[in-house]
Amino acid sequence: MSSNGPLLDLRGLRTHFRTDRGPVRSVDGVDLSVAPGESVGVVGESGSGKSVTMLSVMRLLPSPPAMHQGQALWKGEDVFGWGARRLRSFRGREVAMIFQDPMTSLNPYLKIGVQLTEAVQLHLGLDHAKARDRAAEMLRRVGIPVPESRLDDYPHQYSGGMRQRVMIAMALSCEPQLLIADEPTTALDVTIQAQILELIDAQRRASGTGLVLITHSLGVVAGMCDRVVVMYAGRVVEEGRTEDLFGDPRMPYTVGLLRSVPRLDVVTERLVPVPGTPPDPQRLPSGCPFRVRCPWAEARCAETRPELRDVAAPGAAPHRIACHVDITKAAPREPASGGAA
Amino acid sequence: MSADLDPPSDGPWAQAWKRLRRNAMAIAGLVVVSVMALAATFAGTVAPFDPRISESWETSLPPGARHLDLVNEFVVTAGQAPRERDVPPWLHDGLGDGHDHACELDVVAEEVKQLRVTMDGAKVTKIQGDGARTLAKVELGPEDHLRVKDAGTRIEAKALEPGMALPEGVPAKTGRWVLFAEWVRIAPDAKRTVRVAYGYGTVSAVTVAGAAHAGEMRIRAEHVRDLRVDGARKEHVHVLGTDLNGYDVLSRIIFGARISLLVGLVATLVSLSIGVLYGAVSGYAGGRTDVLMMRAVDVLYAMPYIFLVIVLLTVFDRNLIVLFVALGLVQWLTPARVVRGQILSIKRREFVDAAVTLGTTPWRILVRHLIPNTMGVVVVFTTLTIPAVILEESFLSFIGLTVKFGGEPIDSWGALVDSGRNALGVNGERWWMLVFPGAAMSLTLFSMNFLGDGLRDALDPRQKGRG
Amino acid sequence: MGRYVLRRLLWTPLVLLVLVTLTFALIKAAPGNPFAMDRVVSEEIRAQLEARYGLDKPAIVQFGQYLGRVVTDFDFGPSMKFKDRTVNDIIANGIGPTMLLGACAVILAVAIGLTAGTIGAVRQNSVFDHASMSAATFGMSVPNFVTGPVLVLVFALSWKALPVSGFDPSFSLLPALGIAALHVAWRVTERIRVGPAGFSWGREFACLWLGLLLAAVTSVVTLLARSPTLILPAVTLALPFASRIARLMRAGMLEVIGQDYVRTARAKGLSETTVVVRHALKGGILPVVSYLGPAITGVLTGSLVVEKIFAIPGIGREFVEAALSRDYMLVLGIVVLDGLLLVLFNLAVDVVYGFLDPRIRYE
Amino acid sequence: MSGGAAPAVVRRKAADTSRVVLSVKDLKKWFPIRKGLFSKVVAHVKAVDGVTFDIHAGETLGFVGESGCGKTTVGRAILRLLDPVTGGSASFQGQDLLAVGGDELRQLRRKMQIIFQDPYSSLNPRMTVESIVGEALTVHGIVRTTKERRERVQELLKKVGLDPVRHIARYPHEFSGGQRQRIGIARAIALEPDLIVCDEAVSALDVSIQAQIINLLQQLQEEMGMSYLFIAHGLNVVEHISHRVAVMYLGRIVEIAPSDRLYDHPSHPYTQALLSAIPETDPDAPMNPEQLQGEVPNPINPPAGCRFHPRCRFAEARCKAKDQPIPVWRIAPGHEMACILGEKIPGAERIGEQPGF
Repeated sequence: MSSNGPLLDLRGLRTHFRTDRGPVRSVDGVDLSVAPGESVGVVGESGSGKSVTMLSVMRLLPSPPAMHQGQALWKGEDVFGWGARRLRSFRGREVAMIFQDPMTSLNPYLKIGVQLTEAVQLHLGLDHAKARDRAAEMLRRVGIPVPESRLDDYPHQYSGGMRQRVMIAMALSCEPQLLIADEPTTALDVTIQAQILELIDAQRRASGTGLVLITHSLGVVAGMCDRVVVMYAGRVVEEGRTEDLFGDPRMPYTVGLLRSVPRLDVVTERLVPVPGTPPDPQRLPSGCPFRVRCPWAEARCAETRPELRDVAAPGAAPHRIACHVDITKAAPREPASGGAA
Repeated sequence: MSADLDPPSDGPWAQAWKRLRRNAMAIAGLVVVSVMALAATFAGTVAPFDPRISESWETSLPPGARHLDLVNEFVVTAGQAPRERDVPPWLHDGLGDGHDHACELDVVAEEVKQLRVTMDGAKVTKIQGDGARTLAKVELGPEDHLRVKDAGTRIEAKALEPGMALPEGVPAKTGRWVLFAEWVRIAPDAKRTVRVAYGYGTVSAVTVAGAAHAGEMRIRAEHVRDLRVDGARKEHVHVLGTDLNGYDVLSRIIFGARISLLVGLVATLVSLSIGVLYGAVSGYAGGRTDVLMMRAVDVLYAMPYIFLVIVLLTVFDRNLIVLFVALGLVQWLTPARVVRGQILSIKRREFVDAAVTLGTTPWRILVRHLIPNTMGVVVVFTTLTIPAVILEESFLSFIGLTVKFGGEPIDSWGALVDSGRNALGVNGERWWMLVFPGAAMSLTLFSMNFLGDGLRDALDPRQKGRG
Repeated sequence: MGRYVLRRLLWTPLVLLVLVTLTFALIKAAPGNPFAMDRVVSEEIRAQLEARYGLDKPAIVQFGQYLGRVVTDFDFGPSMKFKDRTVNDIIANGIGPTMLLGACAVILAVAIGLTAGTIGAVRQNSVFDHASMSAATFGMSVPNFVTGPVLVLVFALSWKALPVSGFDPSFSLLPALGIAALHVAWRVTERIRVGPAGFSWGREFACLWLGLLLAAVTSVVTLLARSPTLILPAVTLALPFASRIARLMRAGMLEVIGQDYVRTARAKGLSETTVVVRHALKGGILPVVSYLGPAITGVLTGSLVVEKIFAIPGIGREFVEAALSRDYMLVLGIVVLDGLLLVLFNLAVDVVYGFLDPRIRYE
Repeated sequence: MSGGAAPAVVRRKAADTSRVVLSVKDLKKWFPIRKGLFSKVVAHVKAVDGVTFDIHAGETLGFVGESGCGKTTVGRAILRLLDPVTGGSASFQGQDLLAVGGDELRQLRRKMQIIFQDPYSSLNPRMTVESIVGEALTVHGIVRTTKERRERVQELLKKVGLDPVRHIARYPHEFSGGQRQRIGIARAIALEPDLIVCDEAVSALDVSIQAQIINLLQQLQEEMGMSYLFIAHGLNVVEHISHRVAVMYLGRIVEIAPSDRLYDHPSHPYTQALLSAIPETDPDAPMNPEQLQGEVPNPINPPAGCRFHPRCRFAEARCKAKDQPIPVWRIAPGHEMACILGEKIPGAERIGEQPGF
C-alpha cells in the first residue's frame, strides 16, 4: 500500500463476547481510519466499545470469549490474518499502547529497568547495556529525575503519575508509528492529567507518531486531537475534524454530551442531561440504538439502523454522522424533566 | 441494566442459589451429600442389617453374596413364643400376622472338638486335643473348619500340623503363646430336615426328620444348608459383602456415615462459633485489641495442631465431647482470620458510614449491616470445614484413636478403612472391606468439596452487582 | 529484607515456648499416673520410677527442668516405655526415614503440581486442563489413608509389581552431579557468548533456582528408581499436596494472566513464553509458596499414616505408638521437634515469599 | 458554541447569608502511623491541618483539590465519622458539633446527611430499597407502622425520580450506577436534613448521568432549602453547582471565594494552576498555559514553609523558611486566600494568618 494511505483502517469491525446469556455485542460494526502522524480522539461513555475496539486491533482480547468479524487493516494488511510472529513484531514495534491504570499496568514483581529494556532488546536488537542506556534516556525524556538510579526500583516505589510516565516511556521506546492511549489519565488527578497529556502530545509530535486517544472526556480530546470519533453502543455515531465536531455537532448524542458537561466559561442555570441510561449491550434496541434517549427520534429511527453519512459542505473535510435526522432542520421534542431511567 | 425487567426481585440469597443451580458439579455434590445425610439420619431404617449383630458364620462374604436369612442361633420350643433375638425377623413377624406358616431347614450335624495349639511366634509347635492328648495332625474335611474360640473368628486352613506356618485369620504375636481353637467337624451325610410350624403367636410344632421334637430346639446358622418358608427359599443379600467378623459392610458404612457426619457437623459448628465470634470481635473492636487477638492467632497458627489433638485424646478419656473440642480447636483459626478480614472490609464500606450518619445504633449496625454481609463467607466455610473435620476424625480413628460412641462398637469411616486394610489378605482377595468404606468416604469428601467450591463461586462478591 | 527475617526469627522462640507449655500442661492435666495404667506395681517401685522421671517434684519444677535440659543440652529425657532408650535415641533413629520420605513427597508434589497447574492455566479449557483439574480435585478429596491401602491393594497385592511395605533406601549422587555439571557448563557458555556486559545477578539467581529444582527432582527420581519400597509411600504422601499445588498454581496463574500488566507485556510484542515465564510465573507462584507452610504441616501429619501403612521406622510411627502407650516423654519430644521443624520451615517460606514479592521485602 | 445552545443565563437564587448553618474553626484531623511490634506512633498524616469555613442556609459550598488534599476528611470529620478529631471546633446551628455524644449526637445526625461517591459500596447489598431508604425513618421513630414507612419511602422515591411501585422491593444490584445514586440521595433526604455532604457524589458516573444527578441535587435544594458541602475534584462541576468554592492543598484551604469570582479572578498560584489544568470542551481554547510542575508531596513529611512552594511558579526564597505564619488576605468581599506573597496582589488586605510549619 502506498505511504499516504491510512495507517490503520477498520472496516466493519465487530467484537462480540460469548456469554452464558447470549452474545454481548461490545463492538458492533466500527469504521475508522487513522492516517500517519494523525491524532484521533475516540470518545464515548463506559460500555460504548471504545476500548474493546482498540484491544481488538491489538488482538489482546482472549478468544473465546471474544469473537471478531470484519477487518482491521494495518497498512493494508488484515491484522486478523497474521500469525504469532508477525503479530509480535506489530505489537510494541509498530503500534504501542498505554493503559488506563498505571497502578496495575506495570508488573509489580519486576524492576522498572527490566520492563523498559525487554521490548527494546526484542524489537531493536540492542544488547543489555545499550538497552539500559536507552531505557534511562527514555525515562529522562518523560521527565523522571535521576533515571539511572530509578531503573532498579520496583513500580510500587513510583507514584501514580510517575508510573504513567514510565508507561509512556515504555510505549515510545521502540519508536512506534502509532500510539494507542486508552484513557491514560482517568485514574490521575486533574493536575497530573494535564502534565501527562502534555507529555504525550509533545513526545508524539517530536517523533511523528500517530495517536489514538481513547477517553470519556470531551475536554481532553478538544485540545489534543485533529479528529474526533464519537462512539455509542458499539458503533461510531459521529466523526469529523475536531473544530467541526465541537463547533457544529450534528448527531443528537454528541449534542447531548456537549450540553451535559458544565462549562467554566458559560454560566448556566441548569444542565441539559441526556435522558435515560446507556443501553444494555445484550439487548440493544432495534434501529438506531440512541433513539430511546433521543429528543429528535422519529418513527424510521426504530426501523433501520442509520449508516454513517457525510454531512460536510462540498469540498470540506468529511464530517460523518450515523443519524436519520437532520437536526439543523428538525425541532427536538421537549425532554422529560428529571430524566430518570 | 436490568432495572426494567419486570419479574422482581431476587434477594442476594436467591441469586446465589440461581448461580449455584447452573453449576452441575456442585448440584451433583449437593445431591450426594443430601443422600448421605438422609441415609445417616435414618440409618436404622435404611441399613439392611443391624451393624451391631455379627453373623459370625457369614464372615468375609464377597459383595453380592446371597445368604440364607438366619440369625446366629435359632432357638424354638414347641408351644412357646420365641424371644425376638432368638429367631430371624421373618419368623417373629409371622407369629403376629394371623396366618399359619411352615419353615423347613436342612441341617447338618456337627461335632465340636476343643483344640489347644501352641505357637512360637507365627509357627505352630504343638497341637493338643481333648484331655491334653497331642495330635500329630488335624485334617479338615470339605466343610470342616477351625475357629478361634473366644473371638469366633474363622481360621483359614485345610489342615493343621506342627511345623507349619500360622494359618490366616490368626493374629500374630511374638514369643511362645497358646491359641485356643475349636475344630468343627461336619458330617455331610447326616442331613436332617427340621420343620417349624408357627403362627397365631406361638410356635405350634417342631419336627425333626418327621418326628416331633420336645423341649428346646437349638440350631446353629452355620449348619443350615437350605431354608424354605412356606415353600419359598428365604435368602438375603450382602450387597457390599461382609467383613472378617461377619458384619454387613454396607450397614457398617451407613452407620459409620452417621458418626462421621455427626462429628463433622458438630465439630464444625463448635469451631465456626469460636472462629466467627473471635474474628467478629477482633475486627469490630479494631485497634490494639485487634492486634493482640490476631497475634495470638498467629502463634497458634504455627502449632503442629494434629499432634496436640492426639496428645489431648490420649491424655483424656476418649469420648465425643473431647473429640468435638479437639477437632473444633483445630479449625477455628482460619474462619477467625477470614471473618475478621470480612468485618474490616465491610466496616470500611460506605453503607456503614451511611448508617452511622443516619443515627443508627452500633448494635443495629452490627446486626443489620455487618453480620448479614459475612454470612456468605460463613456458609462457604461451613461446607469446606465439614469435610476437613470428617477427614481429621477418620484420620484419628485410622491411627487407632477410635472414640467409643455410647459404648457400642460402631466405627467411623476411618476405623472401617483401617480394619479393611488389615483384612486384605496376601493377594488382596478381600478387597471390598477396604474399597467400599474408602470409596464412600472419598465420594462424600469429594462431593462436599465440590459443593463448597460451587457455593464459593455462587456467593463470591466479585460476581455480584457490577456485572 | 534483613530486618524482615530478623523479626520472623524473633517470633520463633515464642511460638516454641507456647507449644512446649501447652503440651506439657496437657500431659500434666492427665488424670492418673502413667505407671498406674498397665500393671500393678508396688508403691516402692512406683516411687522409684517417679523419682527417675522426676515426677515426684511439683509440675512447675518439672517443667523448668525439662525446659532447661531441652534448651541447654537439646536433651528430651528418657523414654518411659523403653527403659534403656532415651527420647533422643528414638528421634535420631526415626528422623531420617521421616525426613527422607517427606522431602521426596514435597519435591514430587511441587514438581508435578507446578507443571500441571501452569500448563492447565496457559492452555485453559483444553483437554489437559480439564483432565488434570478433575484428577486434582479428586486427589485432594481422597484421604491418604485410603489412597495408601488402595495403592498397596492394586500395585503390591494384586499386581505384585511393588513391595507391600518396608524401608530400604538406596541412592546415587551421579545424576544430580550430572545436572550440576550441565548447569555450570550452560552458565559458562552463556557468559562467553554474551560477554561481561550482559551479566546480572538476578538472572544468575533465577537460573540457579531452575538448576536446583531440576537437581532435586532428578535426585528424587533416582532415589525412587533404586528403592522400590519408597515408591508407594512417597506417592501416597505426595498426592494430596500435588493436587492442591496444581489447583493453586492454575488459579494463581489465571489470576495473573488476567492482570493488566500481563496485557501490557503482550502489547509490547513479547512472545507467549516470555510473557508466561518472565511476567506471569512470579506472581502466579505466590499462592503456592504461601501454601508450602501448611503443606509441611500436612506432610508431617501424613507421615503418621504413611509410616503406619508401610511399616516405615520413622518418628511418625513412633509418635502414634508412644501416644497409644502413653509414653509422654517421647510424645513431648516429638511434638517439640515437629514444632521446631514447622517454625523453621515457615520462616524459610516467608523469606522466599519476601524474595519473590518486592512489595513485602521493602514493606 | 452553536451546538450547545445554552438556556437563559440566570444565576440560581442566592443563599441566605444571614444564617450560618455550620461554622468550622481550625479543624484538624491527623491520622497516626503506627509501626513495630508495639504499634508505636511514629508519625502523623496531617490530612486536615487547620481548616476554617462557614456554610450558610441554602448554600452550596464546594471543596476542590487533588486527591489526598483532605477534602473528603473534612466532610467526614464534620459528620463525626472520624472520631476523635485532632483539634479545632465546629458548631452546627449553634450547637457544639464535636462535643455532643450519645442521644444528642443521634438527634443532631437527623440534620446532617451524606451522599457517597461509590454507588456500589454505599448501598447494603443485602437490603431492599425500602429498608435502605426507610431505615432512618425507623431508627428515629418517625414512622410507626410498615405501611406508613412504605408510603413515606414511595414519596421519597418519586422525589428522586425512581418508580415508587416497581423499584421499592428491589435490591441494589438490580440498578444502574445513576439509579443507585438516586437511592443514596433518597436515603440522605429522608430525614429532611439541613446539611448534606456530597462526597464526590457524581465523580463515578458517566457524563450524561452526571448531569442528571447534578440537576436533581439542585432541584432538591430549591425545594427543600438545605445546604450542601459539595466535595469533588471535577472543577467544572463544582463551579457549576456551588455558590462558594474552597480550594484545598495538603490539609489547608488556600483560597475561598464565590464561585464566579474564583474562576474569574483566581489569586492563589495553586488555584490558577488547577484552573489551567481543566480541559475545556473548546478546541480553540489554549492548551496548557501555566502547567503545574511535579506531584503532591508526601503528606507525612510535607515541605516546610509554604507547603506549595516546590510546585509554585512564583516561589521565592522566603517561601521556604520554616515556621513562619502564612498570612491570609482578603482580596474582595468573601474572597480570601493564604499566601506568603499575598501582598503583591493589588487590593489585598491582611486579615489574619495560619500557623506555619
